[in-house]
Amino acid sequence: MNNRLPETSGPQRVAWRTWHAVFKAVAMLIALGCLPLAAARAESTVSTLAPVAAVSAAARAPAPALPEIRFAVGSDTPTSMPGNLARNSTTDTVLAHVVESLVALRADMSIAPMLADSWNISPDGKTYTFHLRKGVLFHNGAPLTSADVKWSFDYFMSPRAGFECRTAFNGRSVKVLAVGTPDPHTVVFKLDHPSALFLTHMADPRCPIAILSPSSVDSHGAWIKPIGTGPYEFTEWKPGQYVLLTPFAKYLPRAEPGSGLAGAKHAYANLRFVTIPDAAAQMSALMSGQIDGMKVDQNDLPPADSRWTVVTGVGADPAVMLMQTRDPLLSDVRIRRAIALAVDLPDVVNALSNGLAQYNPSLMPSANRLYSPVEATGYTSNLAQVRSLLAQAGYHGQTLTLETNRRYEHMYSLAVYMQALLSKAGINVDLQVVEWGKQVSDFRSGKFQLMSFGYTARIDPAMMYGDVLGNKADNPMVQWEDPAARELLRSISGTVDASVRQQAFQQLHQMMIADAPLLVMYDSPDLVVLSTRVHGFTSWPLRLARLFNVTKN
Amino acid sequence: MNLLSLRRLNLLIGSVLVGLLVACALIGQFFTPYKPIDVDLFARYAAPSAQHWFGTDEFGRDVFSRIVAGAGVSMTVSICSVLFALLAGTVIGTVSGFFGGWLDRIVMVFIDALMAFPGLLLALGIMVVLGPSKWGVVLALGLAYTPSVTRIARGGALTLRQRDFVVASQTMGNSSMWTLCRHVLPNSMAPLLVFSTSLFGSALLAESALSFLGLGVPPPSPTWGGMLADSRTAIDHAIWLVIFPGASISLALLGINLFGDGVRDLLDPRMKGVSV
Amino acid sequence: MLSYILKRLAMSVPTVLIVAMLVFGMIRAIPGDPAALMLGDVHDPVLLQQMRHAFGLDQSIPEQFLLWVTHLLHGDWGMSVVRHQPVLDLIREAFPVTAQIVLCATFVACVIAIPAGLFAAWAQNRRTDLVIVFTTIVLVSIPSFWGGILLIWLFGVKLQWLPTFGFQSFSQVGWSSIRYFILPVIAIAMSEIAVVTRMMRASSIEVLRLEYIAHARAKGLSERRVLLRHTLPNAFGPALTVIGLVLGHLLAGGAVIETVFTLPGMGRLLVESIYARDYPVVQGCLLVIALIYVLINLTVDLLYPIFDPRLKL
Amino acid sequence: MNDLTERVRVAHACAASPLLNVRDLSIGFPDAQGNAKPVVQQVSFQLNAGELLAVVGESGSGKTMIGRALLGLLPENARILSGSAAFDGSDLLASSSAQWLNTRGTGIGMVFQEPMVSLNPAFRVGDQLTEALIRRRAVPREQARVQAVAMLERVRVRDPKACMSRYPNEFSGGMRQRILLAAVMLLRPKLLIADEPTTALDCVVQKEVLDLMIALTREEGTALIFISHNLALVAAYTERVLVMRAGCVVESGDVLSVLSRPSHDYTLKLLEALPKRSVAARPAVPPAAPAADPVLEVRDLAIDYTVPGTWFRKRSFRVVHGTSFSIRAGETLAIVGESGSGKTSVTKAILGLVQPAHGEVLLRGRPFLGAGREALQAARRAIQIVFQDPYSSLDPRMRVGDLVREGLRLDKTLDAPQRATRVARALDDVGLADHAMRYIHQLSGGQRQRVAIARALASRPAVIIADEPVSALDVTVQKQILDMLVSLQAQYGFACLLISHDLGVVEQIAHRVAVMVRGHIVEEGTRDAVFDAPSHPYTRRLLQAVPELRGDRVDGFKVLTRAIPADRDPARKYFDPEKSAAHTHALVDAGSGSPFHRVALEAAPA
Repeated sequence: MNNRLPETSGPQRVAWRTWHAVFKAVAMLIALGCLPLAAARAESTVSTLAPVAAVSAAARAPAPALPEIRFAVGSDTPTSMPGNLARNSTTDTVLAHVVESLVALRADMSIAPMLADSWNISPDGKTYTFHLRKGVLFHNGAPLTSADVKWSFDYFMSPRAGFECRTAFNGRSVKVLAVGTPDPHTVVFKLDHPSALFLTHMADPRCPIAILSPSSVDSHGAWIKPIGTGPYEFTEWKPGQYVLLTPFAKYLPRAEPGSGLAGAKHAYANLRFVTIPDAAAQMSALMSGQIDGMKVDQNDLPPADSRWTVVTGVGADPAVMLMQTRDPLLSDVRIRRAIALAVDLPDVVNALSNGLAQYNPSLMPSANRLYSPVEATGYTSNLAQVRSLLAQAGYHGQTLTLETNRRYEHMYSLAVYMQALLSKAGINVDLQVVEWGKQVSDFRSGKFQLMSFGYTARIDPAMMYGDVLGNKADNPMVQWEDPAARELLRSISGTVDASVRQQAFQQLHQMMIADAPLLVMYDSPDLVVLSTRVHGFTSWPLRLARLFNVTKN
Repeated sequence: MNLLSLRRLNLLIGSVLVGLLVACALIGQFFTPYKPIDVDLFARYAAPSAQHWFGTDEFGRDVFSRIVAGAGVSMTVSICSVLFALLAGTVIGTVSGFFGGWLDRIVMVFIDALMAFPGLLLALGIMVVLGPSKWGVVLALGLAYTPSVTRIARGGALTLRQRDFVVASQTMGNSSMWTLCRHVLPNSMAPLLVFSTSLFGSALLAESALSFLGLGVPPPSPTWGGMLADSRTAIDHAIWLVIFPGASISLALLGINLFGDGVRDLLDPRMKGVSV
Repeated sequence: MLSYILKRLAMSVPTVLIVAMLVFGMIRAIPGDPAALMLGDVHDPVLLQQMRHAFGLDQSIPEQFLLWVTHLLHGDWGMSVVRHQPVLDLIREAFPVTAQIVLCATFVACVIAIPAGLFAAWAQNRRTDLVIVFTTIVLVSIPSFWGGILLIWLFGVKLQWLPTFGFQSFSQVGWSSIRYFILPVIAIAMSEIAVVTRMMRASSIEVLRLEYIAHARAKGLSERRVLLRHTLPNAFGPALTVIGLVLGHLLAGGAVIETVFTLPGMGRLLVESIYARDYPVVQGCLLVIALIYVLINLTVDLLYPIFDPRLKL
Repeated sequence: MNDLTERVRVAHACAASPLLNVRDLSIGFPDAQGNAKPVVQQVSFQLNAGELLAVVGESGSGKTMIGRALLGLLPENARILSGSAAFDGSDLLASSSAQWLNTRGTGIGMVFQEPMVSLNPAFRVGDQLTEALIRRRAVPREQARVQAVAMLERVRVRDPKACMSRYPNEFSGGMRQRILLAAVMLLRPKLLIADEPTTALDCVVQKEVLDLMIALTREEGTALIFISHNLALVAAYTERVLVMRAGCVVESGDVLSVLSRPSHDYTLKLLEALPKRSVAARPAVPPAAPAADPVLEVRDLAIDYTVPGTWFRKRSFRVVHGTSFSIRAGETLAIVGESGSGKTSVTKAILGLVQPAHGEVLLRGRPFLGAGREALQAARRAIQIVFQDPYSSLDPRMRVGDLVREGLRLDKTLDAPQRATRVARALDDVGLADHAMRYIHQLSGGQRQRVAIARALASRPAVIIADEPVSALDVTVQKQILDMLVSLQAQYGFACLLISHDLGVVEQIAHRVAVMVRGHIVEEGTRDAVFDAPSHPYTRRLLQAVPELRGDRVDGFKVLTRAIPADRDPARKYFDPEKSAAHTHALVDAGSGSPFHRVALEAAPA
């Protein structure tokens, strides 16, 4: 009989009554709790996903017979002007459907006719005469004439327009002296010296010399919107949400079959490029059928499913392991060759890309038409030779640091494999994972020993070799300082003949394999996930999703 | 099961877990079945088996060895950052609380600013400026926790300043600095020690969170947070990569919290009444 | 009351200013700038210079700071360097996501934690109290991001009840957006419940020892009334401070939780813009976080006298 | 009103059986090994309706436990070991929680000691008053408010209507106890237990509250159990008394007989320990020559306190107005005043802890406050202070020997061995010779105060300031400390400035007395002059408030209120600090014949 505070039996009954009341309140509150709060935020316009209601409403209004293909892009295009300073990959993708240049790139990255049926180059290689196609109309119905070509070129060359690749045409690569228009259907470009890359630069998807109608700008010369000659019109642009392209009825597709950005381009559906910043959000949108396609990289491939397929293709962005040739240890070519021979590279590439990519030791993408078996010959691991090379070089276990980042998973995976396997082969390597911003600044200043890196695609091998070859004193970003190789590259800067260029590239490749300034691993594959309702989509190396010639049932 | 033995049970479980953690941290890496960074191309994503008790990860590395090795890294990072924060916070807090005046106001404004400053940017800034290293994380976490320690030390100093024995020491002619060191600091240690056990737990958590965002102790040295972050992509086909690192973090935290609670009850005068 | 608020805001100006300067200096101290990052491996010094000029990076840091502050005062938060959208739009999109999740989680946590803490204190040192104390210790020990991943695995992957990706706000898909709420709210609420319960239990034990509780009991009031009418208001003060702290921390964007649940909230926006060296966005986010911190502290201090009239404003 | 008469009639009807009959009550706490250590042993007593019983004993005697047991509010781990308590026909100790709910409040009410926390700070006074009425007596809300206002008027609370809507923290200690009393009495309990209701109040306020409590219980016919440690105070108010020591009842009976012929020697010890003026023991004037120049002199000292005002301006208001006094070696000046009268601020100013607004303090004729660090350090060694709270004034981390030695650290004239002997000597002086290695949490309150005094003595100061030195101690311990202080002063001849609100202590050891009200000294003079012939109205009210204990072991003790002679010159306009705006006053000879006796009169406007 103790009457402690309070009675033991009493409190239990009291306790349950209290708990009972509280739980009743809790259950009711949870159900309502979040909603009023969420409702209070109702006005928030989280536009990560184009509002379903709004989309269907817009589609219903003009009630065209055409279906609509919705493609997800990571970030919205900051500008509607091709090749502008502020451009990003979405700009290139969208405008590739709207504007055309005189020439265009095929899938094997060769140059094909587009607005110019044919062109001839003067013997000294300094004059290009283009013969324009007949009957081509701008989106505003005006016919294409040589005056429009001259106007477009002059507009892009004016500093006010902010054209990113202006330097390619006013001196760094080649200088255009004059643009002549002898008659409405011929245009003549005069260059200061012959350049094999003039046409390539003109067709570069990053900053094409797009042929635009002067009505693309207002009276003061300020940019309005692109009035081009492409299969699609630039219909509607809601910044941060989507870009809507509708087919240009009076478009005249070319006769040749479609290849890359060249050939016949048919517009079978409306195109809506929807901005969804978050990769996982894109995936959930695809799963729920709100989008029809998206780009994906090799590390987060979605599980196989009947609702979508993964279209894979060879890429053109070489994944490499750089070696700082000015580093005291790595300046010795024997050490570099030992590193190249220490690891079974094809095996690593296969593990890294889950079998989606092949080992490609050359800076030239395997998809390029000049690619030959010579380019395909790389290094085959040979541990005995590695030991002898290391002995000759007097290597006694010093540690090399291999820099990588976590932002791009494939670079990180490459680094982890190389570090482990090199250490196994007797070359001590330490992994140093830094933040992507710092790795870029280290790359641009050359402050590293080994680095797992990836170059963005260059449309012509000469451009890639141009960026890799050079003198480190005045440009720390170059990797290979062989004067002979630079002289060989400069020798073909003027020649247009494919066989001469191929022969030069083969020689360059063999010199690079011998000097081993860097190890090229593979071209990271181009992967696009598409819903099964979409047909006719093909992959190509330059990572621009081409949605013409594509139907949706 | 009356109260006393239950409270002691908490302390017992706590010290066992903390003991295990410390053992792993100190001597663990010498007894792991595999070297933590050994890559095995042919045993990728292997399920837990006799060979690999906790299975292997994306690169075929043994998860169990990495957890044992990871304990060392996580422990050193947490202990050092807590000590850093304890040292800096106590000195700044006690001095500014005791002397007050404009010094106190300035310190408080900075403390407020640091509290409003997300630890994230601090961590990234330090990590990148100093280069990725354990000590970068220690400095980042230390700085992130200094404000809260300073606040508690300052609070302690403020209340102690009014206590008669501090006033008596001043009226005896002792200098303020002597009074501070001889009387104020020893008496404000107890609450700080109790707070640091809870701080230790959150430091372990923060280190895991940082390496989760790729800012923590850089790979390849294994940390639990890093392993958990990597495991996210393997949810549907290698769940053991998620379970084991997460479980080890939770068990370590559970140990530290139980141990911390036990220590606090010992130090708490009110508990003395119940003579634990 | 108003003068108190104005005084508090005036006092918090130096704090926000210091945060702004710290942020401004630190983000620029980190190697790599947006222009170089956007160019990546392309070597074009002329273009680099053009870009740096366009982003205003070629001026000295103090000049840039003054420029930024003057623009700020005119309400112009600047343009995102990478996304070319006004910073204010980005924040206005990201903040509601974080706010919805965090406020729901805090609400749920309080609704559960406060009665639990109160009851644990009341039934101190008896079976139910020890059960509550042990569960809170276990909950506090489970990292919220591990809890999040396990939730995704259980409900998302295995049972397929809830979506594991993406986030659709209430305004977009109406009530079905609850599906995206449940998992993150549970993950955040788990650790919050533990913290608030422990604090509530400690302060309730403190209050239950005071004489006015004995006095209330001496008046013959029922235990429930003593608990709800006399103990709760006085014990809620300290718990309110803790809730304020936790709320401030989470509203600053639990970057980790948002990464786990791929929520496009403030945390993710901050982390990604730090990685992309998107200076204006980073500065904008951190300014908002500092303001949140100040506002929450102010609200907590304003609410406090309701529970403790001794503190006159 | 008929309800009242009816209740009194019922009370007398059952006079045969007592209202409360406690039989062999024992209460114990489990120690570490789990067996119960008794705190209350075999206590029995009876109480009839409307009767007033006092339970007296020192701290730790178990008196509070009895009160709490009767209401079922024992602490968590306390156990009722045996005994029963019949109240109103049923056994209290066996009641279920439901039975407890209906006896508490309406059957037995309780008033507690600490006024600051006895009312819920988060609720308006009105709500707390009417809460019990509405929930227990189901009185409609409006009528409950009317009854509450009526009760507030009866307990003489100023402006009861406004008071209903204000919060407890806006009231003084005395006012809160009145409100608490009103709250309990509103339920008209049959028995009221008052557990040291006025210990924390000043003596003037204490008298008002006690008078009020007794009057209310008489009117309502409520029985009262008055638990206290102050025998003199209790004797003046109750009819029967129970003296307790270490859990047992050593003596019980009606007050007059217990006082005049105490049967148990503990009661005798208790009575003798109460401070009283024994003319022989303390000469009115100190042995040192009266004309010697004063050791410590305070001239026109004024102190301001600043309070943070709105925005960034600070509001400051004067706490101590121009005060002057001086103390000679071997002499004890006592400053008497209620809490908040500024007496502690004076000591802070003397020690240089607070910057005085104006005025100066001289040690042996030389000012030291503004005279640089060395002068201040030297002065601080010559003036030592003993604080009120023994638990807070000593560093818990240090041993007793180190505590005393710390005082000598800066005294360059002594080398190490001399310091050691000085410390041993000081500890021996206070009777703690063998406690040097102990920590203070191992000592009792009285022993800690001795350590504080030893620390003060060690550096042979010229002046010792004793700020309420014994008010935190039990009566018997108080006596030992005061006697020790007197003998040490005679031995070392230091001047002593005593700060106290307890007139008994002042009467026992002070040579001269200064009465302070709101920062002004209103009366000053030798102890005998001020105690025998008080002239300022405030001093007179102060003396009447404290019942005086007279008599001795031989012919028994009597407690009576002091006989105050009529005011000789009622025409004089005495200076009243509350009302006077001018704050100027002049200390004029009080005309009571003693040379130093002066009183403050309204000064002629300058």
